[in-house]
Amino acid sequence: MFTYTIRRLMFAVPTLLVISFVIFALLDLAPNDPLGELPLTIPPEVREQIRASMGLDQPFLIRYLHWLHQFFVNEPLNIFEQLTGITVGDGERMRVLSWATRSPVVDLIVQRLPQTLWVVGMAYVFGILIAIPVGVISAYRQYSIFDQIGTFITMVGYSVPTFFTGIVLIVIFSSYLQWFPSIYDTNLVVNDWASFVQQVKQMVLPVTVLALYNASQIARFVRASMLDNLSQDYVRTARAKGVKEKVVLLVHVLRNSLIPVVTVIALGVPTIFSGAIITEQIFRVNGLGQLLITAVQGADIPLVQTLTFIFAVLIVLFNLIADVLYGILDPRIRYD
Amino acid sequence: MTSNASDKSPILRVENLTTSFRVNGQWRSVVRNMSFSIAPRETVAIVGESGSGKSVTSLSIMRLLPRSSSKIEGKVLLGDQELLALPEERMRQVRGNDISMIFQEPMTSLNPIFPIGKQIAEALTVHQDISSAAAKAEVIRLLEKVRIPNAKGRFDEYPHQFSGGMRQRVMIAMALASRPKLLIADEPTTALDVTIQGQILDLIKELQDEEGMSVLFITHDMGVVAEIADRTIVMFRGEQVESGATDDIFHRGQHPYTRALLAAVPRLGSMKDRSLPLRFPVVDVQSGEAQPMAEVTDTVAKTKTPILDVRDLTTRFAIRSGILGRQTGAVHAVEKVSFQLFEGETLSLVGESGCGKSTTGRSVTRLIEPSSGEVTLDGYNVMGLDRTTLRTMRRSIQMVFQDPFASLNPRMSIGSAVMEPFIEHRLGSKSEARDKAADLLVKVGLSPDMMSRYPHEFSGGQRQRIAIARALMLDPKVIVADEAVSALDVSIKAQVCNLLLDLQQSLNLAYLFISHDMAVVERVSHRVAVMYLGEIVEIGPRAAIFENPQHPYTKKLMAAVPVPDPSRRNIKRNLSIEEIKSPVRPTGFVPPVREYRQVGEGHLVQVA
Amino acid sequence: ERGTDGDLKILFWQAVSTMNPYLSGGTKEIYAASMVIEPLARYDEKGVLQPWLVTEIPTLENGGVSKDMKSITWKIKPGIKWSDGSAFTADDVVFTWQYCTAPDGGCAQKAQFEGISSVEALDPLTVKVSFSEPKYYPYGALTGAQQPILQKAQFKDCMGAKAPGCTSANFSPIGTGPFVVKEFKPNDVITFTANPNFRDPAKPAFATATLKGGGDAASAARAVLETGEYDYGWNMQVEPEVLATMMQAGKGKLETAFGTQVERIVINWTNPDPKLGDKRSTVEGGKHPALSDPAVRRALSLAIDRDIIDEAGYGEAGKPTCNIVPAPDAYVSTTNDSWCLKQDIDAANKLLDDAGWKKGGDGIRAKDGVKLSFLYQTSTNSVRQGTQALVKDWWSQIGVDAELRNVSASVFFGGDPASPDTFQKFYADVEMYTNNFDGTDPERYLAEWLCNKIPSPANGWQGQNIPRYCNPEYDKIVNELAKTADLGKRAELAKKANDLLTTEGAHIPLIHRGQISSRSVTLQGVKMTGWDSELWNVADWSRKK
Amino acid sequence: MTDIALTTPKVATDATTPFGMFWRKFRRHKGGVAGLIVFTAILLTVYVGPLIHTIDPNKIDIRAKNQGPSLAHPFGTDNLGHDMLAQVMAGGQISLAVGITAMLLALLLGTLVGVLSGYFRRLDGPLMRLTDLFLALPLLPLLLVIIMLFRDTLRGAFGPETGIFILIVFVIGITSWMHTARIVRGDVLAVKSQEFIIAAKSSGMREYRIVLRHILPNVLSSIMVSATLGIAAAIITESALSFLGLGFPSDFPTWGRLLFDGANFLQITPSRVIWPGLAISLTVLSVNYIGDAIRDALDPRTQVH
Ligand SMILES: Nc1ncnc2c1ncn2[C@@H]1O[C@H](COP(=O)(O)OP(=O)(O)OP(=O)(O)O)[C@@H](O)[C@H]1O
Ligand SMILES: Nc1ncnc2c1ncn2[C@@H]1O[C@H](COP(=O)(O)OP(=O)(O)OP(=O)(O)O)[C@@H](O)[C@H]1O
Ligand SMILES: [Mg+2]
Ligand SMILES: [Mg+2]
Repeated sequence: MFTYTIRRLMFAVPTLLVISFVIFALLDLAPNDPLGELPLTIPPEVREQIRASMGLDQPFLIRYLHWLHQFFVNEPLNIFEQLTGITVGDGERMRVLSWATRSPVVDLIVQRLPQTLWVVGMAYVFGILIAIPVGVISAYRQYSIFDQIGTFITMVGYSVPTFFTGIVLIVIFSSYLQWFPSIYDTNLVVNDWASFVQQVKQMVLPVTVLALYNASQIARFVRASMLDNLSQDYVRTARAKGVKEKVVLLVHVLRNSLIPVVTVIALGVPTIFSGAIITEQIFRVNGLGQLLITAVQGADIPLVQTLTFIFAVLIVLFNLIADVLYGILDPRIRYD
Repeated sequence: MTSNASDKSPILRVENLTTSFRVNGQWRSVVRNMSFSIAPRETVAIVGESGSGKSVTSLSIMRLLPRSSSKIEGKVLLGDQELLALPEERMRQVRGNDISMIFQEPMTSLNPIFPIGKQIAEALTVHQDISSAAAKAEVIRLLEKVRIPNAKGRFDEYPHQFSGGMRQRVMIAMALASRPKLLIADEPTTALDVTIQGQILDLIKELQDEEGMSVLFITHDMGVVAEIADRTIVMFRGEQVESGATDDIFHRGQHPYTRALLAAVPRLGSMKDRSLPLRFPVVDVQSGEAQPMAEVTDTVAKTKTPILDVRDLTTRFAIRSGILGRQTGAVHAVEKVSFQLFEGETLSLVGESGCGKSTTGRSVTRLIEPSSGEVTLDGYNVMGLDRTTLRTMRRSIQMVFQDPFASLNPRMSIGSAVMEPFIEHRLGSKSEARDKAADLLVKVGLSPDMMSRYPHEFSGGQRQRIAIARALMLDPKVIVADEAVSALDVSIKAQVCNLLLDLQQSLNLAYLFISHDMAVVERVSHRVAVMYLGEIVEIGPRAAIFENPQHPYTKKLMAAVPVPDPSRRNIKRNLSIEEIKSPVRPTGFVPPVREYRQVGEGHLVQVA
Repeated sequence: ERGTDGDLKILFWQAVSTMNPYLSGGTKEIYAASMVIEPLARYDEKGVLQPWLVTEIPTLENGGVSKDMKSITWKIKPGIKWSDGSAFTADDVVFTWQYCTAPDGGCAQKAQFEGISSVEALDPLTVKVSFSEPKYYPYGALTGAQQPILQKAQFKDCMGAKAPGCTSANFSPIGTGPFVVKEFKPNDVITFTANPNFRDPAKPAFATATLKGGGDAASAARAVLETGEYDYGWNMQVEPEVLATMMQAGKGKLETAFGTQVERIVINWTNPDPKLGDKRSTVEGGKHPALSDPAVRRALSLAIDRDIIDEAGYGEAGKPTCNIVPAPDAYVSTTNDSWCLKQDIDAANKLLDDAGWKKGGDGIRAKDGVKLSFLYQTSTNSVRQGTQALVKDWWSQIGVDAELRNVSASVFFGGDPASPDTFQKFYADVEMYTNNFDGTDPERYLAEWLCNKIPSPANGWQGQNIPRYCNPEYDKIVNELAKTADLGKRAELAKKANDLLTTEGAHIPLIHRGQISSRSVTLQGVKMTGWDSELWNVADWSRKK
Repeated sequence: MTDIALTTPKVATDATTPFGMFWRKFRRHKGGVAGLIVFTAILLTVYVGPLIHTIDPNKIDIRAKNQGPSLAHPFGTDNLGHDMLAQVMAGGQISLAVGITAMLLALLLGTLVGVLSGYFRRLDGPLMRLTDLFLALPLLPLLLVIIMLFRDTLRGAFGPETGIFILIVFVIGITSWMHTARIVRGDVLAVKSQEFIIAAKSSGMREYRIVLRHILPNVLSSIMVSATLGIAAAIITESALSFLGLGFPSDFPTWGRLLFDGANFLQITPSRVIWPGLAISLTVLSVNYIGDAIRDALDPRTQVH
């Protein structure tokens, strides 16, 4: 298993390099422009100068190598310096700068990470927490009323877009009932009970919207997997031993059913980091999703490139984690 | 139903047990009016064809059938408790405590993701207030009792790390954990090879002596019944047709079906003075009359060049590890195997599980790429063929696989499955294919109108015949029959063997017959090769191997075969319970050069 | 009194990416920065230039502007302090000019400093700006929200190519304004505290301010008007009835102000036929087969009912117009209003009939095999798509077919020469967008329609004469405007130029667009302006008690 | 040769056509039948409805804007005075066509990649890395590039409507096949090791026939699941595209866009969002049930009676 992991990690390096190049080429080819959002009153000559100041006048390959150097050499060195306080070289090196904000991309990402993890991550966790019992009961009582309603709700949850559920929730709970705020305060620091309550309140709506969507998908998987396992012989063995029904279901069947589900869940984790663009926008969570979409719309190539590359790393990594997890959870699987 | 052993009050009494399933909205009874009882320390066997309701009977006693789609009527008395009327919670306490069960499929009946120690311990902890340390000690004691070597070390291992026979022993340990009054063992040995089967039967007998429990033993293997049961119940199509002392049943069976069953039992040594294969007697289940057996003629064309000539065939599976996946060793699955097969001849390949029989069969057709050796088949030099010629070559040699169900695509009607090779090789039009398939289906004893059905709609024996029909579709010269009959119950086994013999008579086919069932091998083969750890240790005419085994392994194999003779019951074989040796060798291992000694005409034995 | 009204919560649905308006010319950045850094003079809600950091507006009369119109001298108010307590001097003003004009800088406001030969500090409180040519409107530089003064001490190491690297300075510039940046989260939220060194000790009334960004206009409107979570919301470009519904909650009010923005349909005078390849939509490619007919251009305009467009998409924030220079009042012409402001389908039909465009079997007019079937493109935006639908409907009534297309704004306005979808390339027959001019003087704006400003592959499609309009008479008027100092005369010429554009049909002006923002009913002191930052007088804002 | 097949299960298989068989099994699945009825009803409404309710979906009647349901406008009108019923029906035609074709394309691609990488060991690594790449690609720039490169060519070749239709189907298809590919690959790996594949090989079958006849039918059930989810995803993706200015021109209503445009009018004319929302959900739900039923009906192991 260990050598397998090492081997996969080694193959990941060339893969990621190719991915980074393709992303860069794609972004370069894309017709949107970093100056697209500036007022039309700025004349063309000035626009040309702004473009030059962003380095856009250089050839494509140079810009790519530049980015590679900044991302793989300068940024790690910078992190190293910050952590240890040791200065390497003269300490003067160009970091990856966003064109829109003119600030280091990595700092932006670090700044956005907390709210994304809180809201999108929490929604993922809640989604899973809802999905598993729903899936388990739906499978255990297949074709019962609960199962039918569960299927219906999960399908509706999947088919109604979040931009719609989000607005419905805001109209009901923020405008009409005034229970929860419709705008997420990213500056809120949780340091006492009152601020904690406030944090919970502002998370309720976005988390609900996203959790519903996540739960819909995962519940389908849990149900299918439970159905597969419920008919296995070992379930009968457990019953023949006189094991309580609850234990049979929750220990024997669920543990087995969760193996494929866990990998599905692991594969979904990178999507947390890509944020939830629409939901973040509706509730102004301003996490990584919002960062990415504004960057894409503003053609902020360094930011988009860095974000998507980190995302690619996560995808490759979690792909590997999913495979390894499978091997760990299921003792039958050996990769060597 | 009275019983001559019921002077003591019985442990279990079943009265008028009727079990029905709801199929497509209608109730259909699959077990009707079963009544029997089991006395303390008694072993009762239930025999019957596949699908006759044996497993359902046992599951009904345990109330383990799906509640929504099954209905159990009658009475099941454990002592004086009426099990069918117990509330679920009380019934749960009976299960695993008073009655334990070993299931038909040891491979799938263990939870794959829990260590076996934990699974056995669970059987203890659900019924007793016992500390986990004590439970562990008890489990290790049980594991030792079922002769799992190094029980302590294997406590935390997972089911897949055990061989089939060991898993079966784990199941037994689990069933015995709570010292039940009654053990229900549902075909615990069917899928195992003879040596392991022997070990398990010995073990059950021994434990019965020690713990004093009663056993309800379900099987379709009459040899096993003869060996283990005090009394025998015969089931036929959901009904109990006969019951009595095993001896009576074997020698004075009344019901025609009982006789049909017994007639079909192959007996080792029954071929003593024959040189040619022999058909199984066919008994009509309604009348119980045996039809006369037609003798077979000698089909072996010794004079011609062999149709299949294998020289020094070696197949190894690399074992890779390390960062770069360097090869660190290899499974020497087939090692320098040489044999010849003539037209119209049956060569049987026998040997314990994992000795390389299937691999040999597959290497010959390059379904598995051999590492070295020479194979000449019907004039083709198999090892040197390119992809296209390989496909054409495969027309000459066809396989019948170990598991007929698995070898048929579940989503393809059997008509298309049989026709497919013919069409694929463009041997004729679609309607010609249909005609030929219909013809072959008739030949193997099926009717052409079954062509639109799917594999799951057939019984095991029928599926095996479909597989044979498919193999014949291309007019092959050689058929590799890989355990083609092992999983079948006796009467169907007899049918299939007879069919193979008939086909050999009419089409002059050559068979490479792979099996671990020595009784069948004895009946159908002209010559026998014994494999051990990838090598042929002994090869020769059937009579010579069976009557004059020379190699120690051949002798051991012969000793393990159960004998369908109740009078020889309670004779222990005292088989050693050593582990199966591994054919894994490190890289750079040079296999020793083997010498063979000639014992008789064509009878060679490996000298170590 | 300063700092007694708690927190001021402002919502921008487009988030602010930097606080340095020289590095990003975006409106949202300019507005946000105006809470912190200030220009020498700025426009009030009526478009009148007001002295801000100076004692008075220099004029010819008071001698601030030299007779030859080649220099202007600003006198700084004494006693103004930066928020760090240091004194605001003429050096800072000079530095700001140097900062923006440094080579390799990519300063977004460079155009405003065009024609300036030098900026000198005559003494710590006097700055003289000299021009290389006579400048007849000399107030462009260092005034208005686009060009606030930066502190030399903070930015002196951030000149030219180094400018983007000064992240902390760009994110929290030291200013003279009422607020100081406390924390800046780019593209998310900015927190401010009151500037302790602000020149008016009673202001600002708020102790802190929060400027949150992100989301969409409708939900921003909801947060101010319906849920009352925020005090001020910028740019409520939402369908009027939606706003009206939200207002029923009684939590907020709308504020509108009109600047110089005009939503217009631009007509392509050249041929955008794809078959022309590289010559597509260029002068070399030839005239547009249908739109070169003045009758067609006029008919397209006649068919449009601007009142309905206004009602459906703009409400309070728009007025029908037929001018391309819609404000200030002195420049507004009424010449074309008579025929253009009112929809007249019959007249349009007649015009086309007379010009020989005959309806075919499919109801679409054609002449000599040329069909009146136009590709009508615009940027993606629900109001614009609504307008497109309305216009298409009206045009169909005069036998003109329109194929609608909408293009993502960042592509449409991006100007990427590789993209076929930019508004400059104009690979369509007509296109719709808004443009305006900074400040109150239209001279530079009117110069966009000069013959030599036509976009073409030669100038990288960067010209601003989008309709490819070319009229020597127009060129003459605009050149004359550049040499005229007298304000009355200037207005006269500007109107003439404006009228010519509409009459000839370089474009079809639709709506004079105002800015519309929302404020909480508890917020007072807001004076909306279309000429400067909406937050220009944020120092005067306070909470209603 | 005698046959003492005692255990031949009695099955009611007369010599019906495979389709008749399929249909009989399908009918037994209550959910599937309900789904089929609902789906047919939706199709009928969308394609036949406009013949009965003849208002042009693009007809603007600004004086009758923002109306609630009435006899003339059963679903009310929007803020420009479009008749919502006509818009929902017209939108359905596009949404359904896009949803189904884009789903089919994604399915085709996903299945192809999944089968190839599952079946041929050597292709597995490269194809799975390709899948990773597609998962990692930022969607929006990709769309912009595709549209920039192909829109005008397609518009020239097929006219504005068909051209944009092809483009959108292509864009959605090419960006949503990865999940299917992963799932199918996993299934193929499992099926591949089964004995009937070796059996097929041993009878000299060509590889592509093995894939087509033996592998594909056995991974059908996960393909069906992908298909049903795919339709929903495609309909919603299409709406996101229009929202970004990359989709159909604004005078081509689609369900997704009607829902998006109507969201702000939730409080004024709720019927404007309820109907498109309901239409999407019902379509997805009914397709899901139909998918379940087809899967069961295609599986010979389920019983008929
Ligand atoms: N859950 C079930 N639902 C419906 N029918 C069933 C079910 N379980 C078993 N059957 C049917 O009941 C009959 C008896 O099955 P059972 O498993 O008892 O056979 P068996 O005698 O144990 O055969 P084998 O030797 O093959 O194990 C068969 O026809 C089988 O198809
Ligand atoms: N694909 C493979 N990769 C690695 N090892 C294999 C492979 N196939 C078979 N082996 C190993 O080769 C040896 C011979 O296997 P084979 O299947 O030929 O046994 P067998 O004699 O047919 O046994 P059985 O009676 O259980 O079918 C076994 O040790 C097995 O584990
Ligand atoms: Mg059974
Ligand atoms: Mg084998």
